[in-house]
Amino acid sequence: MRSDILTSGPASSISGEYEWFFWTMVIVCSAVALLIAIILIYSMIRFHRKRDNQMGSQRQLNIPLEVTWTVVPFFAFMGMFAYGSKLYFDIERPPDNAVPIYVVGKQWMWKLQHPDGQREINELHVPVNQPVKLTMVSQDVIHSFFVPDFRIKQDVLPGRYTSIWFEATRAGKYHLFCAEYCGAKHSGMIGWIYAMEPHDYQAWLADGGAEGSLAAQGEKLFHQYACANCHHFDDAGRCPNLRNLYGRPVELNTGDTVIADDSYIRESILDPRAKVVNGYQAIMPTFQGQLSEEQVVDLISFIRAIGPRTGVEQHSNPGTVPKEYGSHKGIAGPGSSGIAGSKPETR
Amino acid sequence: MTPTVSRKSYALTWLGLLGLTLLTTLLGFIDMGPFNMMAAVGIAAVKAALIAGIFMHALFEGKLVRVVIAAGVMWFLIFVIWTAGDYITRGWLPFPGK
Amino acid sequence: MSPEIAPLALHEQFANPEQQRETASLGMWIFIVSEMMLFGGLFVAYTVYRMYYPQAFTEGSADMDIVLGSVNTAVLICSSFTMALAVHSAQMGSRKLVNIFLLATMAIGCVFLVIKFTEYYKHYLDHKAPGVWFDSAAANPGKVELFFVFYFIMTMLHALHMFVGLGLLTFTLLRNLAGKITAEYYNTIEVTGLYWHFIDIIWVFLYAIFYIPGLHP
Amino acid sequence: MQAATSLVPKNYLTEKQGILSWLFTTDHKRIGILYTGSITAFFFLGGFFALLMRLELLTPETNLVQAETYNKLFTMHGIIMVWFFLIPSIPNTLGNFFIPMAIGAKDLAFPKLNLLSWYVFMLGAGITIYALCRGGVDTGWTFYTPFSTSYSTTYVVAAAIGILVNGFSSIATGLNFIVTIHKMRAPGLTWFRLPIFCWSMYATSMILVLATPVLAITLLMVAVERLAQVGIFDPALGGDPVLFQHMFWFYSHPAVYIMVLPGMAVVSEIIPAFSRKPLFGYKAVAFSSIAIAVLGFFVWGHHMFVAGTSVYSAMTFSLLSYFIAVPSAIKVFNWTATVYGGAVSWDTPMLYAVGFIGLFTIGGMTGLFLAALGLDVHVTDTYFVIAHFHYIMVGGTVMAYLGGVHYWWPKISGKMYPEGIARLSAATVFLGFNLTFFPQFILGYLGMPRRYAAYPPEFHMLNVLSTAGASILAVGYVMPLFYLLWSWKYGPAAGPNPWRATGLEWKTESPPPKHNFEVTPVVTYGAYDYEALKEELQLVS
Repeated sequence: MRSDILTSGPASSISGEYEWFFWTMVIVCSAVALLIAIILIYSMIRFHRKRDNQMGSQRQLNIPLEVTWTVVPFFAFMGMFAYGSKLYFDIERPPDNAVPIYVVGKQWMWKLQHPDGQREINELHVPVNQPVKLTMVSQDVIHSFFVPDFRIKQDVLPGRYTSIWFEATRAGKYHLFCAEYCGAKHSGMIGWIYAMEPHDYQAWLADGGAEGSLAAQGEKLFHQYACANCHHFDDAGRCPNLRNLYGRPVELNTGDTVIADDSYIRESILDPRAKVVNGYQAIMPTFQGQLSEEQVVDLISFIRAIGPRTGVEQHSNPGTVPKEYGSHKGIAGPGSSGIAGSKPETR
Repeated sequence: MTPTVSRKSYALTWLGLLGLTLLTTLLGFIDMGPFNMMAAVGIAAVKAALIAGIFMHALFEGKLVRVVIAAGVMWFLIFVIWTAGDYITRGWLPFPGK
Repeated sequence: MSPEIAPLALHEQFANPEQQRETASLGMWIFIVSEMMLFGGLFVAYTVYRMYYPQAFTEGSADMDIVLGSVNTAVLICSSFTMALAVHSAQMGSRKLVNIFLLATMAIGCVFLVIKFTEYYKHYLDHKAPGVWFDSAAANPGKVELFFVFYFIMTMLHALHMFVGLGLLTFTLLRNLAGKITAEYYNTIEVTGLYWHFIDIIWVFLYAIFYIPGLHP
Repeated sequence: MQAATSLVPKNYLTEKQGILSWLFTTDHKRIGILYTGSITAFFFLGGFFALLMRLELLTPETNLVQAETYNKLFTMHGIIMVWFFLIPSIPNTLGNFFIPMAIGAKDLAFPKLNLLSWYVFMLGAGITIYALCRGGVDTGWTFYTPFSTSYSTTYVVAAAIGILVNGFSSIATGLNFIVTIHKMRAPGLTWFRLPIFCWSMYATSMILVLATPVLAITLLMVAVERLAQVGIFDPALGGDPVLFQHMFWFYSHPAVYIMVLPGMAVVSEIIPAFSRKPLFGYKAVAFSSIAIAVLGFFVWGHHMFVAGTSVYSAMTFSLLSYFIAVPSAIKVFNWTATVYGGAVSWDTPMLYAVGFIGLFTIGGMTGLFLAALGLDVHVTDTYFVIAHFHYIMVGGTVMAYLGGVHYWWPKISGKMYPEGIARLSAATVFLGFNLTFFPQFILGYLGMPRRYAAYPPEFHMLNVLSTAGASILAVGYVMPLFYLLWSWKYGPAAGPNPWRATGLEWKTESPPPKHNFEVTPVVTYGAYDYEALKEELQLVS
């Protein structure tokens, strides 16, 4: 990782763009800093005091000069802001064909789950040139998923999903760090990301001891926790029909419409009364404390699997529906990032 | 030392404050949706202005004191607007979880 | 120097009494602004959680006793009124009236605190005090408890300021009895008045955000 | 005894003797010295923790101290340096001492409140030292929840209360300065004749009064959450940890301006004095101090770009963070323009001031990296951020503090410090500082996260360099302690105005009498008007 970033090219799709911006800023800022240093040192030497009672020139105001070194930096900074925001959009916006991987951060280890069942601790094997979207949640304190080579970092919050994506462009073994202080073994909560050529990846997949995809796990839980009793797969039952739900807008009893994405489903499992579907009673009990984060992820994968055949996963904005101000993004507990999780029943 | 405010204006302000308290309470019983909170806080702000202006002589102090009071109110508003602004604008742009 | 014409207590660093009076009231106003930001932090947290859990906060507010709340607000407004009259009497120079109004302000302030603590006790009795004592039949107890957490923190901080205010009032009363407060030099009572009125302003907002939301269904 | 006192000159030091005269003084000069003593002790305590951390980081493994102890080290280093050294360092020492003298007043507006501020500071310090002795805190000086409220098993409540109490001492000082600068200026001293030292101290006091209460209430909520087991910030009980970050950084970003503005204040005094030239663009520098204080309250979100806040709010905070970079740039350009064309002396204060400009420029420019949304994602929470804020705090404020102490030492003690060794210590500090913190920029770019007790072996060499630098820096900091105290006793007497500077404080004797001026001066000239004072200072243009 040390010097090869400059020699063998960027490791992820956005780190190339990142390097350009970073080094341009370094050059521009060093030039200005050097200019100031030169003027300072030159003045210290050239205008060194000869006599003890010597006085300097008394020029103390030059309005045009003041205006220039106010306006010029301002526009330079606006340029930095604009390009910084553009780069941020590229870093934060996952492409639609990204493979969904679920990450659960726990005090001092990372648990990663592939859609087709592989569960890894502190390691992630991904194919090269394939965008990967990580949906992350923490079981205890705030962690932060940080892969320096891919130039990505995202805090992992307890209580709601946050997500980040990357596309490895160069095979290799890259550091994974926890970047938000999380306790005694914060410096031990590290791991590796293996970006592998497709054939290596297939070899790894073959011997990966996956005991059935996440969706299969989810289906087992769906029956084990008696979700099936209420959620029949027809519109007759007392509970909303979950087939073809994933990624679709859902009408709430407050009149707002939210997208049924990961966060909405997780919140509806752990805190059902936060968002009640229009036309249904709020009778679903909370599963907070009974389901672990991994089990919630399995259930979500199951609901995703019985979702629309197209499988196009929409994010928290409906995109198609024109975005009037606040009309359908309920301020109270917005779907994509409301505060989920209420007090466990057993006090 | 002539008193800055006459006893009569104090009495009027006192009655005004009691009246506004009654008004807030009565308005509270009517369900106006989001306007309830706005009305309650709005009337409270009017009462606060009355107390500060008359009881605390803010209207009769120098310009400096009024700037200090305005700064206090503005800084609280900065804090509320930027913090609540973060929560309101979540989900507006197509970034999951942001 | 008989106590009647108390020596003009002009501290050595001031040039004239007018400068000293302005300095004292400016100093207290700046302290009041810092107190506004202190309570401001709590109001911001309350606003954010109210945006997140409107039903839970309305449910919590419905458990509040509106009668005691509004009576308490009226009580505090009356104590503000008597405080204003006390400052007015100091400006007029009638020390006896100042004593009467100061005692009235303190008495009404104590009435407020008594009502306040009966409310706390009532909440404690029906398990609404947050923490270990809290359990509520509400659908989402965690968030209703959050309402009561803010209610207790903000009103107890306000009550603490009331106690400090009562201390200040006692100090002012003693100075008045000692003849230190005259028509020319009445900084002490003016500064105490500013502080006491500010506590009333804070309660006005607390009343608006805690008692009013729960009134309508 | 009577005969002896008539020989000893009457000044604020010899006015009254004995420990009680110091513990119950209301003289702003003595309270300034009391504060100097307290914060110097805390500076070396915090510095000791920093040295232990750098020694631990000498090797990739945790072999000097365990990870838990390392966490407590960086937490206590942070808490002590931020609240018990940096924030009080220039306002409560040099500010207390020189604001009344610079505006020609006898004392601050509320002398008793000033003494109360020192006692409240010591009370807060006592409570925090109690927390330290009972095992220290391991939450980081940022106290992020839910770790600090539900998972940390250390004395978080004691530390939170200690800092809360310390906060009230800051509010008292801020309040005192604002009222003093408004109400107690000498006749003829209009706002635009005030030295920039007072402008920047005024801006600092605005932040002190407006931001510190929010810290107090946030830490109070953390303490309540720990004691009463309620879920204000803990998501398992319905709270939101990101709200804590909003409330904490609403205070803590203005707090970093509380720390750097006084540094700018001192530099704006030293540069004109040692260039024998009025400060270039006086109004621009004055208003940029106020602009920094006001804009400082709009930018706190740039600490939370990856914390999960909305993209809109992140962009707003990034834009406003760039707005606040403009006044800092204006100041740096104006200082440089002041040095150009002056009669520049290379005395120690000037070395520290020029060092400040250089290091503050690097610190400020790396801030531009952190304000850019895209760049921040990679470099936040890494050693890049550590280097950024140490360049501004240590490279900026501490150098300005040392510069200020040397600049006003003749006025405080009446004695001159030894110039030769002072320049040597300034050079050592400059060299040691750069060797400590510049490698950390590279470490941050390469991705070494902050607060790591152990790190991958490829970061080893840069950490060794940084530790080497830290030891040199330590030597550089210890030297002034010795030669300044030595000069207090044995240094040559310094006249009222050894630097021939233009401030009002140089018009009275060194050390000054109790009420600063025999007769309150009348000001008829501008802030750094050498032309008007040419004869008085026997200067030849």
